[in-house]
Amino acid sequence: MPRTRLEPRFQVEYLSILDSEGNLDAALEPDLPDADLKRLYHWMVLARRLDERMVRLQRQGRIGTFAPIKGQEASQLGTVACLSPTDWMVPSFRETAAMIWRGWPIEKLLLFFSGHLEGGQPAPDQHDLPITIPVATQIPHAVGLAYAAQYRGDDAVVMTYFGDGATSEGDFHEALNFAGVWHVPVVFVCQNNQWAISVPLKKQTHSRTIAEKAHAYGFPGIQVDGNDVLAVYAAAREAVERARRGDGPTLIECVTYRLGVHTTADDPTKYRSAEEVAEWERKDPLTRFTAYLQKRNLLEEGLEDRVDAEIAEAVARFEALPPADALTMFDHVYAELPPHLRAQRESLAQRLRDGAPAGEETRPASPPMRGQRTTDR
Amino acid sequence: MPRTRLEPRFQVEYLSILDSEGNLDAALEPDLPDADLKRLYHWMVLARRLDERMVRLQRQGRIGTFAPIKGQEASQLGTVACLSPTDWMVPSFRETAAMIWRGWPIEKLLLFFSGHLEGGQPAPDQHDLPITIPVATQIPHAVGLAYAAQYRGDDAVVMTYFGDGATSEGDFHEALNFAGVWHVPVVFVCQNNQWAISVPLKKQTHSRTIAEKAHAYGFPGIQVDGNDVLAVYAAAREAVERARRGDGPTLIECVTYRLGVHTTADDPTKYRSAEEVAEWERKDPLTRFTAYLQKRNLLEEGLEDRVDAEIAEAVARFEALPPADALTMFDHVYAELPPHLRAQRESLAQRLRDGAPAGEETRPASPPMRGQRTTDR
Amino acid sequence: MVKALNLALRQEMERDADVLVIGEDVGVDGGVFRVTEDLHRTFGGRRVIDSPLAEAAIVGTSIGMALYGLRPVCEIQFSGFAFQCFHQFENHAARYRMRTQGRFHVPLVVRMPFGGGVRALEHHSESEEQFYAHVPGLKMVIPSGPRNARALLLSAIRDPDPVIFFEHKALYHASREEVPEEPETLPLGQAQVVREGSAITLIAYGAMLRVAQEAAETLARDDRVEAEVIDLLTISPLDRETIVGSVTKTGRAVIVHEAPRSFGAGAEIAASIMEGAFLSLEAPIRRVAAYDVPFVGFARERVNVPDAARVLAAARETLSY
Amino acid sequence: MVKALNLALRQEMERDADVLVIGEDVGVDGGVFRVTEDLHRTFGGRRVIDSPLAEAAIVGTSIGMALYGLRPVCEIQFSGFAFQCFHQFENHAARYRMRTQGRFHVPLVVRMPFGGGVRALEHHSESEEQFYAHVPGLKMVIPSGPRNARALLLSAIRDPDPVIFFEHKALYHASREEVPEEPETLPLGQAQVVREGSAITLIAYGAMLRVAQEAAETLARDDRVEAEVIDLLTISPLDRETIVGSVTKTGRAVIVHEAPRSFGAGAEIAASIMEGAFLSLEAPIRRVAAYDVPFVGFARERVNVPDAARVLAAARETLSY
Ligand SMILES: Cc1ncc(C[n+]2csc(CCOP(=O)(O)OP(=O)(O)O)c2C)c(N)n1
Ligand SMILES: Cc1ncc(C[n+]2csc(CCOP(=O)(O)OP(=O)(O)O)c2C)c(N)n1
Ligand SMILES: [Mg+2]
Ligand SMILES: [Mg+2]
Repeated sequence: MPRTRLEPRFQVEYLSILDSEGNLDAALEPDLPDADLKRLYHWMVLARRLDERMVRLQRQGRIGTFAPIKGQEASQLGTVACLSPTDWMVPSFRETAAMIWRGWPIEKLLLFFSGHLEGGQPAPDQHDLPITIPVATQIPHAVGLAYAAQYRGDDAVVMTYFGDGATSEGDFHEALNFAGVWHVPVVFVCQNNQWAISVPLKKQTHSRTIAEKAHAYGFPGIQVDGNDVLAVYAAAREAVERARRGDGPTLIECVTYRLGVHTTADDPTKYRSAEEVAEWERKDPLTRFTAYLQKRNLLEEGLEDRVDAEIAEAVARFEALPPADALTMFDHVYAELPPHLRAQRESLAQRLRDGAPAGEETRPASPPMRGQRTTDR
Repeated sequence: MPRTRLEPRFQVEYLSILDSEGNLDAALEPDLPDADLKRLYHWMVLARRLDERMVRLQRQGRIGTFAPIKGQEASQLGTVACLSPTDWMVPSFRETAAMIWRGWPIEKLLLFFSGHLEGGQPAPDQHDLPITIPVATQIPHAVGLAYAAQYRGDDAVVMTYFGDGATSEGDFHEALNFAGVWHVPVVFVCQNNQWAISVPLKKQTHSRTIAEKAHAYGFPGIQVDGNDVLAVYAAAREAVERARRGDGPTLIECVTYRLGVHTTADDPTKYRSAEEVAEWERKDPLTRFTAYLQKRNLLEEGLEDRVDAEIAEAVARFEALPPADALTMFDHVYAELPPHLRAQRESLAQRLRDGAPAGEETRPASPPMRGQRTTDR
Repeated sequence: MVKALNLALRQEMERDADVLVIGEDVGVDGGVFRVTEDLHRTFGGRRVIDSPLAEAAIVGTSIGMALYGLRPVCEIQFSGFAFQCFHQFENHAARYRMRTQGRFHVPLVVRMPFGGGVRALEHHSESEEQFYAHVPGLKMVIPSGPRNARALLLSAIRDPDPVIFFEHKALYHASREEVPEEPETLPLGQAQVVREGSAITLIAYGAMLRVAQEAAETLARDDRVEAEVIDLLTISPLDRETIVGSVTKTGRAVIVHEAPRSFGAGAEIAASIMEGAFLSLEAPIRRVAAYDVPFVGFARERVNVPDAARVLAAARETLSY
Repeated sequence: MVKALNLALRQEMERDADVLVIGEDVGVDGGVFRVTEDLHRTFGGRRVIDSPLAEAAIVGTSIGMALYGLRPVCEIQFSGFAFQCFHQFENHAARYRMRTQGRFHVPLVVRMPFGGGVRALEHHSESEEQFYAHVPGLKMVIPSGPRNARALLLSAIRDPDPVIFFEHKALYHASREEVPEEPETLPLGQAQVVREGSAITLIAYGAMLRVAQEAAETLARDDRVEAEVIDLLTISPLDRETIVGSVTKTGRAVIVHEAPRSFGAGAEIAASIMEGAFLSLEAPIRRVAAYDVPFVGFARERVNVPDAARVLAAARETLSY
């Protein structure tokens, strides 16, 4: 056998069900009860309105920098909707839609983005990890959770989120390789929104698709229209079932677009054209899904208003919260407070008794994730 | 376009020219002048005999732990032979054959493995990096060298070596991804010798081949019979020419086998069977190449003796070298000696004047790379 | 300070074709803090490289370029993400000169924004200088203002050895100062006495210098006590001569840094003073630093990052010891 | 010490089904130093995991397991390769408790062989404890012999927080001692006075303890001076009470470690003594450590790693100060 071709074990597929005009490939339409479709839509609208509201709150200096999700609602909700509460969700820093679906109270997200660690605390019964900021570093945690679930014999699937840029990090590679060798129940969701801050996909990797990177680890990858919630849902359900069956990991590449800023400290006009954005606005996942539900007569009156009210109440609850108690910073370093921290806690307590300012200065600085604005605006 | 298959951009090929009986696929036989074939053979024999000699030296406590190459001579020489002196060679820790081909004096290797940094010093005109011990960490250096060569407009190709285990490290992934995006003249040579110490390939990655991992980075990968020096040479020449033409990187997977211990501190009987080793001994690259040259009448009388003499002289030169001068440890920390190091150097000088023992204790401990033996033998 | 750093990069790139810039978003975008603004336009994408998102490869490939003879200036977007490439610093950047006995060296500069007080999220507010200071073969530099930032960056780029260059986020725009057009350098490894005094020595660097100076001004105004203030500028190699010289004169010292107190840079400074000025010491050397806790969230950051009041309190206790 | 560590692992795995072992070559091969010998045979490949060659994923996936409620014990084959996973320690292992305000914590142990004097190659001879000691949220433990190694490893596994556990290569086989069959623990964060004395305090850990003890014996024999010797056992959180208490009594101290001197753990110990026992100090605290150079090659290692002669010299200078 001199120079022979080795047949590939996998092929890369591209899945799309609902095109940008809302036209349907009926053959592939997932059999979702009307109630579920309405539910999905409700959360898509909520996610969109919340995102817009948060941008305003940030501009008003009422919360700090955060990473908007506008345009990525279908990628997040189509995938997370396939999980049960006992499954695990491991987000990065741009999963507002997935997080609220998983039960994170809106006011907690607002707390988080205004510098309160309390905002990062999942509920006791919640199987979610908190927001992770270092790109790709959460992916091995997801694989470890999946290994532990399998080890304990629990029927749990782990789903983790990351971006196109994250695929360049060593942690992405190492984690997916472990997942392939261990054959654990994990679903990797890459939201390929075309940009890593100012770096376009073509500068990020020379691979034609992100989906095919899965083959390097011996499991399937699929590329799906990430603005098509039905396609995303179908692909994710397939992957979650595969994982639950014990047939191992899947990498899902959701081809989508970040319609907004990278973070509220970012200025995208520096690196991408209005035309490009406009073109993707025509592919907006929300308009598309609306058109589809319209045809199926599943749109509900006054949904926006109800959603806005829901958000307004959360914002009110958030702003009614008491200021941070500085002394609690020592409570969660270790299970028990070692002597040097006891002493440091005492000296801080003394400083506060002596009138040291506990809270933050109320200047409207707007900080990083992406950061130049912190200091010149 | 609902659910469509994306045609793969690359396919994985397997290349083999000379089988284990020395039978040839004449169609693929590279047109190598007799002189070059003889030269290759000379170095293969030298590498084999040197390796065996070094194991004996280590057992006698005359050098420290090192990583033998027995069985991997064809993978190393078939690839390195495609480089010109102005090209760059970036080794890991198991490239004795490639290193001596590139002009590393044998006594320097011996010095290195007896704990003298002098052994890691390339000659002024030598375009080689020294041995790198942390697995995969040298791969990004190779990519950076290739970028620099391209940036300067120099006609240089970079070749870097690593093992199957190295492909699991984040640095492997990040470096190959950069190389794909930058399209730089680099050839990645993976010596897949089936084992990473005690970890077999199937526990290392679930990917069917290592070669196909290249596709995740958008460049070709090829799998070759790493014990077939002609096939290795053909694949490497193709890759080096591609790089020199400006057509970017290649990943070459040499399927070979470590016939000896991982390092002289390793005991392979703990993790692999005598049968497996015996089976691979039948595929020995040296016997195979010998048979081929035999048929072509290119074997030279007394080569072994000449090679052994060459080695003996180098060992003699090595053992005649003066003991290490402890004070030089301060010479190469920075270009200039900062005050605190000047003071430390002076205090060491004083200690030595006061009779502190400069050299190492002469106990025959045999240390890691792989290390348990250091302390119990 | 942003403009001063940008000026240093631009002038060095004009002067030396081997200098190039690499990092995440340093090109078209001009860097998330705008330090590399417009360099891409002037020098093009091959010299101002928008890299993929991978710190270890940014530093690892830059080491390769430096070994080849180029002078790469990397940007790690935030110092909190530099642990991803720490092995490339410790395993290689710091060691190639030694490993090859001088045949190769690594003329590399790695710029990183660090420090808190800018209402930033986790990993965007920490101070990690100590980790680099403990690695022989690396140099660790932290400017305190536009002019010395520009001069030190010039020196760092021209230095034949790897330099970790920390830029404090709070100084990027807050700190303004005249910077001469013609290139200036400052020697690495030398601290500066920025305020003369005889009663006590306050030692700081980065954004803490301003804090120390404020405390010194209050001491002069309210306590009629003249404090000497030292701006370290280079953390490692540490300029023990200047520090010890000052404390030998004053007999008292307070060290200020933003990093957690325990096992921090302040410990080395204190130990070095004790070794060098033992008989002159009138009081224990005090360290004013962050508490030994992980990131506390910016809602609580203000009580954790040292301020003038804390330095003042420590100084007064030291003075009345 | 190898057998003692193996015993601790075996007994904890028998006691608690949530304890598992993961690392490179820890399974079939029993670890390159044989610390996990036979565990694979007893507990199988799902509990004793031969991982792929990737430190960040070994620690990263272990963090995930720990968050789930398991108690993974990782082995990093040599401490010199742990910078590859340092970001997982600093970004995550040390922070999840804080980040989630106690909802999650990381009961993780990471074992690593460290230290020199075993004629090993580069990255196989270094001492990196300082890097871990400076990370709030981590604990840094270094036993000095078989019995305390076994007891401390037991405590580390049962500890709810992440523990970095350094095992000195030179002690693996050289150091022999009776280890009782029934489980023993030792509290983390507590140093031990292993030799009582009133004239000077010698502070050491790991393989340097033996060196300090030798020096103490010589002092007693030749100088008629009784040195107190402290075995730190836990580097962080540092047991300042024991250290300061001793030096308050003796007034003199010498600290010994293998890591490079500058910005090393010795600096924190010295600074803490100075803060806690200032008025008792009769002489400057001395540090005996490796020089501030990268790996020197084992042909030169002997003059770099502290030995009894250097400790003795430092102690005598301190005593005659
Ligand atoms: C390890 C690390 N390096 C750098 C950063 C700074 N940073 C935050 S988001 C981002 C881009 C991420 O791109 P991508 O993975 O595509 O996710 P997206 O922001 O597009 O959702 C960068 C570079 C970080 N958070 N972590
Ligand atoms: C980063 C790192 N981790 C662990 C080690 C210890 N180690 C040395 S060689 C080796 C196995 C390498 O396997 P492979 O890459 O297949 O190369 P081979 O030894 O088979 O030539 C290991 C784990 C190391 N040197 N570097
Ligand atoms: Mg993106
Ligand atoms: Mg191998």
